[in-house]
Amino acid sequence: MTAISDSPFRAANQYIGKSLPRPGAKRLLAGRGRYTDDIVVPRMLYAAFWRSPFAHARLGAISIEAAAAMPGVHRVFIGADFAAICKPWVGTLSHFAGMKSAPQLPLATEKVLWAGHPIAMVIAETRAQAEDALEAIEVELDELEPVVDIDAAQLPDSTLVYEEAGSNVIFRTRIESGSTASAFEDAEVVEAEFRFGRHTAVTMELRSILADYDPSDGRLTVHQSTQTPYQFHDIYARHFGLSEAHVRVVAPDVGGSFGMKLHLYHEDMAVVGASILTGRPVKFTADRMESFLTDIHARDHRVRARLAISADGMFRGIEVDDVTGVGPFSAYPRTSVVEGNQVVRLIGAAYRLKDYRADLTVVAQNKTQMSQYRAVGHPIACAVTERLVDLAGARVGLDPFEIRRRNYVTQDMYPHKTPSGYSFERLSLEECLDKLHEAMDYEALRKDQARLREAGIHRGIGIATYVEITNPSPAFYGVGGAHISAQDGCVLKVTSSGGIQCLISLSELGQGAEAIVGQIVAEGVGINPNLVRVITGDTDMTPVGGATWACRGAGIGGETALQASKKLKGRILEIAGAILQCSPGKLDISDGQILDQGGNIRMSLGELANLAYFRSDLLPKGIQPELTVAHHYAPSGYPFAFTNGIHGSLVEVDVETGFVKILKHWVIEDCGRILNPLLVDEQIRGGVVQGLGAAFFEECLYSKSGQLLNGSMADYLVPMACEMPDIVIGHVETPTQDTELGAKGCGEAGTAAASGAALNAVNDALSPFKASITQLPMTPERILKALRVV
Amino acid sequence: MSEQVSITVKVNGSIVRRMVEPRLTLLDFLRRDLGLTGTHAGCEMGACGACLVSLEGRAVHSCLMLAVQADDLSVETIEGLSENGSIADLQAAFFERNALQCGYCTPGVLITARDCLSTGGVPSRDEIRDALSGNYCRCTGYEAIVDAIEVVARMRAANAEGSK
Amino acid sequence: MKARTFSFRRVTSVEEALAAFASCEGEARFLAGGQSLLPALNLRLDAPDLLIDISRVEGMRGVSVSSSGLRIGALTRHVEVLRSPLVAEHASLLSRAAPFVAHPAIRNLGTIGGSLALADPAAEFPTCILALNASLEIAGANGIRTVRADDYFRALYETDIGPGELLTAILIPPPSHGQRVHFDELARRRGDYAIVGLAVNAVIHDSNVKEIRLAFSSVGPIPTRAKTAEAQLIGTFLGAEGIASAQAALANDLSPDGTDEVSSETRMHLARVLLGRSLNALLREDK
Amino acid sequence: MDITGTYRISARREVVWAALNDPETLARCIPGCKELDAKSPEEMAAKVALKIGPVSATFAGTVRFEDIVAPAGYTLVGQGNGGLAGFAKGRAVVRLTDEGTDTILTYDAKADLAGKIASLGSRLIQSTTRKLADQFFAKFAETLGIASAVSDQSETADAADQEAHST
Repeated sequence: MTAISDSPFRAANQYIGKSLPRPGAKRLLAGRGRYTDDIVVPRMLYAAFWRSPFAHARLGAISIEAAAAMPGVHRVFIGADFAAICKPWVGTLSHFAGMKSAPQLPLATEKVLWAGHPIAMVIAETRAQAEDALEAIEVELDELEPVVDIDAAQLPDSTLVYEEAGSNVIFRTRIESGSTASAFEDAEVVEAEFRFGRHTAVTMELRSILADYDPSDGRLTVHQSTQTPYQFHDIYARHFGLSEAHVRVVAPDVGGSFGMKLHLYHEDMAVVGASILTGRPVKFTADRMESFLTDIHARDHRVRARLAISADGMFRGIEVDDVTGVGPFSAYPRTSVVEGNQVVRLIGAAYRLKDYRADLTVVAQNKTQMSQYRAVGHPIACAVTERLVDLAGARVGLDPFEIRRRNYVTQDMYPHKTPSGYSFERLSLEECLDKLHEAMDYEALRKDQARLREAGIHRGIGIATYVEITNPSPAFYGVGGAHISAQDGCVLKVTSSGGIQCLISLSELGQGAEAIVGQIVAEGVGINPNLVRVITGDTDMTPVGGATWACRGAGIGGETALQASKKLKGRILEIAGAILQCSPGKLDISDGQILDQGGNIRMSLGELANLAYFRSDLLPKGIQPELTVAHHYAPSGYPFAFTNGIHGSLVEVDVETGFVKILKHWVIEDCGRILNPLLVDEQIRGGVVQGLGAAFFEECLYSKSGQLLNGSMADYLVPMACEMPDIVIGHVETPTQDTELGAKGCGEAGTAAASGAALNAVNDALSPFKASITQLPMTPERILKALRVV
Repeated sequence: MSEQVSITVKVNGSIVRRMVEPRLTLLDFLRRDLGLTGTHAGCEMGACGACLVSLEGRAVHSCLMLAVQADDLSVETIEGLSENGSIADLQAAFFERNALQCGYCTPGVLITARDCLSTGGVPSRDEIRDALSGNYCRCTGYEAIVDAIEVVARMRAANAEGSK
Repeated sequence: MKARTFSFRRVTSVEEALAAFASCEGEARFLAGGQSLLPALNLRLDAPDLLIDISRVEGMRGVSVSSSGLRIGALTRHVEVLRSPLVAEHASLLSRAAPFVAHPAIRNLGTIGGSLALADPAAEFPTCILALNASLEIAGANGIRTVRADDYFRALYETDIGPGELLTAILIPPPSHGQRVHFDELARRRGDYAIVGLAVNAVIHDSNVKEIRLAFSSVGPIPTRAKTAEAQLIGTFLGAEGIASAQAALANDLSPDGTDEVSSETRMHLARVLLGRSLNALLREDK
Repeated sequence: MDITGTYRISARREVVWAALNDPETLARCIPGCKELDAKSPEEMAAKVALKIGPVSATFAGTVRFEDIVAPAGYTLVGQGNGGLAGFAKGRAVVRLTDEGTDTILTYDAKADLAGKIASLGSRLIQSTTRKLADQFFAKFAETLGIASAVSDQSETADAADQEAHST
């Protein structure tokens, strides 16, 4: 099956589904990437920030005179400077009823809300001089009791992070379907309390922004390491009162993003504001400590959950209570509520279940803001569900594969609606399960495990099913009032020699968006991919669109490119038909040649473009030399696409030290139509490793006074080459029927279930000791505690 | 106290003379003063490997070295190694295997890979992973990088065998 | 993250280095490999007035051997320790420990002298020189003196090196007949600060422990010898029983600090496990 | 986590108590103390330069006496601003009891850091606190004539402190 099923020459032009390397990668391999911090413009100044050392304090006098007089210093700004030109932002959306969040300005004005909150900003000739000047700034801070613990934060006498809210609970919701009370009556019940550590994205490229406001014509140009240029285009225009026509946002090469670079940060607004106020280009690149203190953190949940089962292992109901700490305010413009919302909506989603109840409590704290990061909510929902499933299997004596098989939503049930309200077009749960069983050689693994246990070697095998939300429609953010586009736009131009220029609203973050779009356009038009130039990440050039997040690039952006390319092909054939005096329906394009039905080359695309652009006098009457088309596409069928799959994990637990060696990891995934297997596999692998980081290493540790204790790459442990396993990947393809392309997206599937599978694997290894662990990351100490060794 | 110091460094085969502040790191000297932006800042404390360059033929963190310390020494960056063709096989293997995504760590990873293979022979996958122990990559999951380096090691070994 | 300004001076002899330090009116620091100093400077957690670059001082680099043992110049880089055939032959404990020191690129610039002068409680080489009963050669205004490793480590990041003095070499006594060494550590990831590390230097004949020195890292403010455990082991047959009593004896020797990720109790437990494993490894090698 | 210690001092309790309230004595004993000027009977302005391994920073702040019960003890509260390095706070509950003509001094100290040093220094916070507390009280006891450190400095770690907050 191919996207262009109507072309007899499709075999010659089939690029969708091929493992083609990314054209842009050669540049990066030669050290010729161009990231935001690499960009230098004339008269550019550098910014550095004076940040609060305290988590919660009232702001007193700020003394900046000495700093302003330091060598190289151009200006020193404080909160009031920007308050005058910047409209505050509030991270709430109307579809999260009752949600509250403190309005934010670029620099703190009355209170500081977390350790790292910027208070003053120095603009100087060099970053070093700006940092020199920071040392001359004096700030009076009157410490307030910090809100740190999620339970203490909810007590009636707790200090309030945002006084006007009247409570530290900024959002609460309940989902209820059927009657869990009756489901739990007389049932077998398995339950657990889970804790999920705070993580942060740790992109290799640090956050960086270069704002250049030209007072002579009132134009603002921003180069920014972001995944969503149009979103920032909108924000800068609205909050600084600029006409959108005068704002340009460019995302050059982006060195990793993972959801972290689509949130608005105080420093972004301060840099734009500083450029407006000084009329000079201003650059800020976070250093690594600043990144740990200010990049969004993620996860941070305590979930209590229980599952009711019948004696034959059939699931009857689930009850969930998720409390999540999100930092001092809700992130903008997506809100910090979405993570928890997805947790409570995705728990149990793969299973037949009618009776479901879930409570979500979102709590403000004096910590770094918490919001969307790769696989938003999924790893939590997956780990909770899949741990309960294993516990249920153990309770009724069913193998992990068998209990899942018995309870999965089955092929005859689609379209299927979950008790939390999600609609599944079609999943491939059982097929993935079977494939994983085979890929792991499960029976052999179990035999090995038993044999090695005799020798005192404790291996564990764990599996975890995921269902992943992708390709969000406006139902995700738009309905709540967010200026976050659910559609994408694509403009295709034939160039004068017969190549194609593709301008698309997606953004390239290294995942290969430009590569797959190039493949789609090449196949859609019938031209070699080397002749397609894909351009992304510049609001002065590309059409408006949502860009890259929530695995939407392939599904929405890809479909947009496909339809645009069909439109362009139609246009080309229309002109060719007029020139060749035959019906366009009897012509086709293959490898850049226009062919007739017999396969004879009638003319090349280059010749056609040459005629159109340089010798339009030779075109038949009434034919305009128009070889540019635009197309926009927004999902209008299911509100979301859902992918699914299953992970397997094999670990070895050293029960004396609590250290875990990850021996191997498997993923069977179904992302719908696979556009480029090479890229899909590497997206999955990278995602798995971030999930394994969550399982074993990554955690933002805070002191009781709200200080981040491991704010460096030496102390916050990201998975490295030595600790990570080889990862086996298999595929099932269930294309969505909502689009012609059928792709659903694959960027988050690796992260969604890796930690859940690892959690089950470690617990499997610990089972002979009657020990269990329900806290991530599973550090040596936590494993030793579970084993009651310490 | 911040007098400028004159240094002479051989960078990618060319002699470069500059006046620098003593506090300027080799990383900032390469990026800012020489425009060699292929070398990246990641942590400025020697943890991530994004800033690796080759000093007198050995990988070092350019963030943990002052430009003044490189006086009279020879430095090669990703730009120089690309242009002289010495890592062309590694670059090709990384390209084919898609052993990079965002590309930010990639120059540093290539410098490590070059050192790892400099002694000849075919290292085991564990040895390759060990050599990479100081290189963060947040995108790939490392397996593709190990694959690509392994392929080049085998290819070079086969070529060496063939030329005997 | 950019350093504060400072002056820089490169010296080519020990005398010149000492004189530069003495004549500095503010704070001066010696710069060797810089792999710990540079992060502190970049973070502005240290801000000296003068850096004295000693990395090109003649005679402070390289490994030599004589009847009195092995001499390792303080400026010898970790990678050179790792690859030196002389070190492998005469102080193989260091060769075994060197791969655990950070990552390859750090080992290419970092020096053994720098590691010993900083004396980070989690570092590898300090435990090794303690286990090896090495001496340290320190140059100062009054000439050269040597201090035994046992007397060298004073307190957290504090050694016997006085202000204006310079560590110039490490002197390691010749290996005894029947010497057995072992190095191991438990770190979350390859190259991370160890939760606990152990250097063992023993003389064993027919499984009988004649001499043994056990030096732990990360269990206190300085590299720590487990003297009660050593005493337990000396003169005994190295077997399961002896190992167990040595492990029990650690309670008298170590009182590790807790941190946010590893409690004191866990660290103590892991020290016992590491001791057991290391002694068993010696036992296996002896057979 | 608290750091505790006990010293037997060969001096009468009143003498020890007077020394504990004497800024000059305190200035001699506080590690790295550059300045200590009395602002009131209970509060002094202080400047302290600390070098601990790779970290070297000067803290400007105050030293204060709280919960004074003469001559049985008080709480010594110090806090200092280390500029870009961050903020350091420490408090030590000091108790004096008679034993014959000697005085037994016990202390129970803890530290809290904020800013950069908090984010980078957690690996060694406890060792550092122990070192500074030990240096201070050892020097103090020595000034007055130490008889002996009664026991090794030890820690009492409450479980809640050990487990960093992860929620």
